[in-house]
Amino acid sequence: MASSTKPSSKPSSKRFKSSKNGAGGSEGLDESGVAANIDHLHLFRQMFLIRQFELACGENYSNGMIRGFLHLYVGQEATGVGAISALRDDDYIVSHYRDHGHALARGVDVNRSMAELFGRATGTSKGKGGSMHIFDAAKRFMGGHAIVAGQMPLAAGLALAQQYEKTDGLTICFFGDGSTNQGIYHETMNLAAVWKLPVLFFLENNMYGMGSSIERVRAGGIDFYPGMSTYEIPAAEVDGMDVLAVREATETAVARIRAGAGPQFIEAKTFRFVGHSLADGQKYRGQKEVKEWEQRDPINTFPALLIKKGMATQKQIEEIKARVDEEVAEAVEFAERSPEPDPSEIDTDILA
Amino acid sequence: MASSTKPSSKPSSKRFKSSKNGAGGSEGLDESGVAANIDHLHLFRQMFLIRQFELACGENYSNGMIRGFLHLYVGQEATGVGAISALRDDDYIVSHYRDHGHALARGVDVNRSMAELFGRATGTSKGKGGSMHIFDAAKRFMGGHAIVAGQMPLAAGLALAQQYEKTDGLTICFFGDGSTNQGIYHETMNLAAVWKLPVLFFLENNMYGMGSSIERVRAGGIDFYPGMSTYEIPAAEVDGMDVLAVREATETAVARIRAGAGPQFIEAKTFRFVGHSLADGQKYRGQKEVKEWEQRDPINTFPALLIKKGMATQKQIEEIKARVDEEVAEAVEFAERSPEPDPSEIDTDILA
Amino acid sequence: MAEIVLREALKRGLEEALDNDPRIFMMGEDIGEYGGAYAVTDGFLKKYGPERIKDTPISEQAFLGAGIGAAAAGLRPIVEFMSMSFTLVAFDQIVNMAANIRYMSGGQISVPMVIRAPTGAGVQLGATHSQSFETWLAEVPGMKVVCPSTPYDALGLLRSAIKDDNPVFMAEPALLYGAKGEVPDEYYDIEIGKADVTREGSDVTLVSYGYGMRPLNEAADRLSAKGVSVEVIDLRSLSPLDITTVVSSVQKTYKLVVVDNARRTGGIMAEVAAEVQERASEWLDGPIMRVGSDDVPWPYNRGLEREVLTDADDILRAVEYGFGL
Amino acid sequence: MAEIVLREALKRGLEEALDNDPRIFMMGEDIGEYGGAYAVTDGFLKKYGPERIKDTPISEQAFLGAGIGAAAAGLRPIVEFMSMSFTLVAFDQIVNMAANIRYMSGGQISVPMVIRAPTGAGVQLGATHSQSFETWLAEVPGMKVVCPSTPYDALGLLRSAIKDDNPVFMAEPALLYGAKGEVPDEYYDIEIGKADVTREGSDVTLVSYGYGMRPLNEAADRLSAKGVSVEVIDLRSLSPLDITTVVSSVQKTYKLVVVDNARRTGGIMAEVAAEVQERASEWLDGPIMRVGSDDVPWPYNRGLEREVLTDADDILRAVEYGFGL
Ligand SMILES: Cc1ncc(C[n+]2csc(CCOP(=O)(O)OP(=O)(O)O)c2C)c(N)n1
Ligand SMILES: Cc1ncc(C[n+]2csc(CCOP(=O)(O)OP(=O)(O)O)c2C)c(N)n1
Ligand SMILES: [Mg+2]
Ligand SMILES: [Mg+2]
Repeated sequence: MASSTKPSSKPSSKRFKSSKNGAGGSEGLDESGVAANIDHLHLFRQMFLIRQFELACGENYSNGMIRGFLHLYVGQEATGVGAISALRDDDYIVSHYRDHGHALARGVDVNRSMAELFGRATGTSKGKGGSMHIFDAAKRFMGGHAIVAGQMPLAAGLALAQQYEKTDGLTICFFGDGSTNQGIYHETMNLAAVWKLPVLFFLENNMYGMGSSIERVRAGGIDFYPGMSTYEIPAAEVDGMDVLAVREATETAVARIRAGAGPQFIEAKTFRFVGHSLADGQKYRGQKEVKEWEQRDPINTFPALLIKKGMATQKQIEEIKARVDEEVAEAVEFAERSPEPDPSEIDTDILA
Repeated sequence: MASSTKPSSKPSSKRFKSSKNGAGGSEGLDESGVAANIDHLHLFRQMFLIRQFELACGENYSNGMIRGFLHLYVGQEATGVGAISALRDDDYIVSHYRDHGHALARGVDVNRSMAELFGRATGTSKGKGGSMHIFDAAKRFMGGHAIVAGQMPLAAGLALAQQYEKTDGLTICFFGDGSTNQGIYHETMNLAAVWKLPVLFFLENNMYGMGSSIERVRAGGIDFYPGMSTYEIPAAEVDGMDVLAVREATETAVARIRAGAGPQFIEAKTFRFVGHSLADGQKYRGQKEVKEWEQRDPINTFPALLIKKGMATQKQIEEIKARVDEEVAEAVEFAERSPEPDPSEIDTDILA
Repeated sequence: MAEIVLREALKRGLEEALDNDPRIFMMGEDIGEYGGAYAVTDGFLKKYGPERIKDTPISEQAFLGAGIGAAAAGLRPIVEFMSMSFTLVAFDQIVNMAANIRYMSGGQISVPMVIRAPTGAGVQLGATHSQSFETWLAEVPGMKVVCPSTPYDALGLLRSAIKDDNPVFMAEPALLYGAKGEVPDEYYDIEIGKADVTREGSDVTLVSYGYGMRPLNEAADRLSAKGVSVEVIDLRSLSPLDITTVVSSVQKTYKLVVVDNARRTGGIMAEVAAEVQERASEWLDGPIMRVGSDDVPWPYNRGLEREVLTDADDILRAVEYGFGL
Repeated sequence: MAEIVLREALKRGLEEALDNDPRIFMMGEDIGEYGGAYAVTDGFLKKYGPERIKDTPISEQAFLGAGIGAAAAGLRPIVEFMSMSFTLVAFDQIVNMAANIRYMSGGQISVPMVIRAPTGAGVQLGATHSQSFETWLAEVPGMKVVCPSTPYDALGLLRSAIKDDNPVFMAEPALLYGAKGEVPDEYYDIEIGKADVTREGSDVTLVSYGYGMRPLNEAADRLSAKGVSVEVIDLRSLSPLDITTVVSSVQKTYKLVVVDNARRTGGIMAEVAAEVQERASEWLDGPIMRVGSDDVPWPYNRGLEREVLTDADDILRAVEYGFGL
């Protein structure tokens, strides 16, 4: 595990205040000091890594190196990075098909992630899984799942094991607004609540499920967290464009879960700046809406704030960017250079 | 359709007050008059018919005439009778495997219902469906469905057709507390709400799903109606042992639906005095609880109240009981006398 | 007679139906504003309005089930799944409800509904998105299952499916939406339950359906070039299954190879092989050879997926191994 | 060596497992307080406590899926469905998740889980409650499927299933829970993927599994009485499928009848027939005869259901029609 991408192994003892008023989490920066500084730059670094990784994916999809369905995390970086930064190494992470961001935030190897998208033997799933199925069991990154909401009971089950074995580990489960319309979502909520499982349900509400805006497919408006009272699951809303707010909300939920309070729910309001997948012409929404959200792009607002607050210098930011660009270029090269899986791989990994 | 079992074809213009304080619906009787009187006796008649029908089923299960799974409605009569009495003939009714009560309350032929349970050619489904699958399409009684909550989207679809064809008809869907733990329940709630379908979701909360008390399998306690706010579906609770209260609650919901308000939800608190099915030893609950609920048996409390209020005489009640007993005995005889389906029936009714 | 792609043929069939019968409406995920995952319904929302082109939540159980209810009430819904793979989450509704309700009600309820779904592997979507569950659905009494391999068949089968008073599942090979073919301007339809002998021959019979016809036709071409006279049958309908046509062909060629784009084990071609050998064992010159994709979860990698997929070489190998042709 | 019923054999296997491995726990509807729909887990809650005997909500998708997660984390869950028919609502989790996850993760994740469900028709439960979906599950790569016909096999297969590091589906014929048979006191287990030749003979081979063995054994007895020497094979394992044993038998008897308690069309016996004729066509004296229940939804009426079900007469008719025996 490259230390540069390693999430802090313990939840930080520092407390960030939630920053309710717009992007940037200014309140979160009221404390300072070296540790906090490093932490912030690390968060920026991860967000920027994800952004550049995703852009590189887009390019390599266009040129045919990556195929199948490709769902980019562009715009949602603050959410995954903020949330995962509040976890321990022994916590499980479960994601859906829009999983690159979560994998990279966890510290899954950048080269091997890119290689998986290229379908190469060096990929995390040896090229058998593809973009929607990144796994790294050693890092407790449990996939990458392509059936909407199908990953939810997996997360409940991982949490069940953590409870059964009397650890204070937990499982975080990422899912989108659209997936709440799958029955299995509700079954899992109830099961987790009845059994008080140590699971953090993390909704990334990016306002659309493919081409469907929430209002067109859901009764009850765009806020999901109030409905959690039905399951007696404590629920919080957070600004998903504010990495520090997300981190703080996650820390709070995580602390509750470790203390035995059972499942918690966080709804981050966020946005994908790009189409659902690379096949999406976005006919269903106007560019105005996209532009508005782009104003709050964490890749820009967060470093701007750090600089303004004196927590980072422009030079530091530029250095990080340069290093990340290299890293991503290297990952693409690594993937390109990597061998295709041997045909004998077809028959392996089916049965244990 | 025998007029004696015919539900009133229009919702009554009389308004019954909900009777919150115990069984019997005393407040509902504050108005009187001949019409009201006949109505009350008819409701009693239907409840008593169901009770006696179910007891006869039990006997005929023990002696092997009825087989498969048999789920009795004993104790829940006030719920189905009260609700269905508030519907029109052109409204659809959808039920689950505990369907005898709903069928009889609708006026489905008693003889043919019993014959179906006996598996005879004269049965509502020619003996192919059995206890869990009573259908009478002419009466818009759309089954009888044996997969828990599997009937819910059927109801939504019937309502969709009613909406599509711009009628003011509606569909009532009965289901149990346990079925709320099936994902399809939630999918259907949301779909109905988004599309504002004219469907009345009618929960018969009898406190148990098979051997599982609500508290053991559901987060959020024994009340389901509050959670409907998630779907923005108006929801009411009603005493399911009080036939008049159920009728009134249903009338209110029905009026709203016909006025175009979209789906409504009613939760009736009720109880089955018997096991889940005839195979159930009821190890999971004490007889004390059963005895308590039996104190409120609508078959006893409702006629007692009618007599007390001068709305009926003991003699009238006895006459109804005697006639019902005859009718049920006749139904059993009819079923016994009816021929078994011809083996050629195996291959019919598969494709249209 | 114009050459159009399969997607256009479906579009034409759907529009014609929507134009002519007000009871017909469509439901599915992103069929409206988005225009359909495979663009089959592009423009429909504007043309027919939201009452008849219903975008659904991602709730396959509920909207498929609502289709059953609407059909039971006399409407004629056409329900689209975004992928055959997603039918699994609604399998209970399809099998236990759509297909069983008529029997359970003693014939009182009909479900005149068309269910459509893109099927099959080949575009690197991985294990969960590449499956061909039409082979399972074809085993379910109470419903019909069709699968076209050409624009002509797509339109003809769709027309019959829409007219049918039963639930009809139309599996649409995802890789063929862009496939071209001639489609007459005049009305025609294709009877469900009739296989199509697309090439007559006397040495060997090759049978497949849907996307499997691609490698099969290539194999047939290569065999013909070698002087082998090939009879080719496109099943078109998986249920009812037209075994009679296959048996008749075998009585002429004495040799049969069944080919599936789906996995080799189980599925519809096991049924064809089992049934034909039972009905025509005395006519068979050697075994019925079965060719299908490898019995593995679908891999993402392009090379691996191609290797897993049935291709013309596989078919030729089987013909050679089985019959020395 | 005691005679016990199949339910007791399962109970013994489960208790032994719960006693010996703390990672093993059970989940299912009403397996605890109620004692199990078929009383297999009666008394378990008291003995092992609610941590290990988990009564679930009626949420098959969620608890089956939670089993996958727990298994992925290193536990060894045993998940009970109340009926094979209810697996349909969780089919996506079984097929797309339990069976596929190992492949999709490039071998990183294992799912050592046993899924149990009572299967089959015969007790007048009607169309939705009488199905045999083990035949579909047997086609899914990434999982194993077994089905016992005797208490001995039930215990032996269950032991192997519990030891296995893969998802193993154990279909338990509902009609056989009360069936008696000898079970040794000493430990034994039965390798998954090996068929059992339960009777040796030279004239004809009869193959079935699970409840199908009942009519098959009756037919075999009646054939023997007529002087026909019958070889009987109980598949026991539907996936992996032991075709080799069937082929070897056919190389001795030259005649094969495959029998299924499930519907005739599709299913595992189509696979057996297709595969055997392909591997052993030159050994076959006539067609492989396939006997199964009628291809209709299951009717409730007792007489109709019995008529639909495969019985010994059906098998004898097939033997006579196919081979004049
Ligand atoms: C059961 C199922 N139905 C449909 C799909 C196709 N599909 C893939 S992603 C998606 C939209 C999901 O939206 P959301 O949950 O909001 O996540 P987001 O893509 O916005 O991150 C759909 C409909 C699927 N994968 N699985
Ligand atoms: C999907 C599914 N799972 C399990 C069952 C078995 N089952 C039949 S009824 C029942 C209990 C349902 O309880 P509830 O919804 O409260 O209705 P009630 O029986 O109390 O009227 C169960 C578990 C089933 N029929 N379908
Ligand atoms: Mg979304
Ligand atoms: Mg209940």
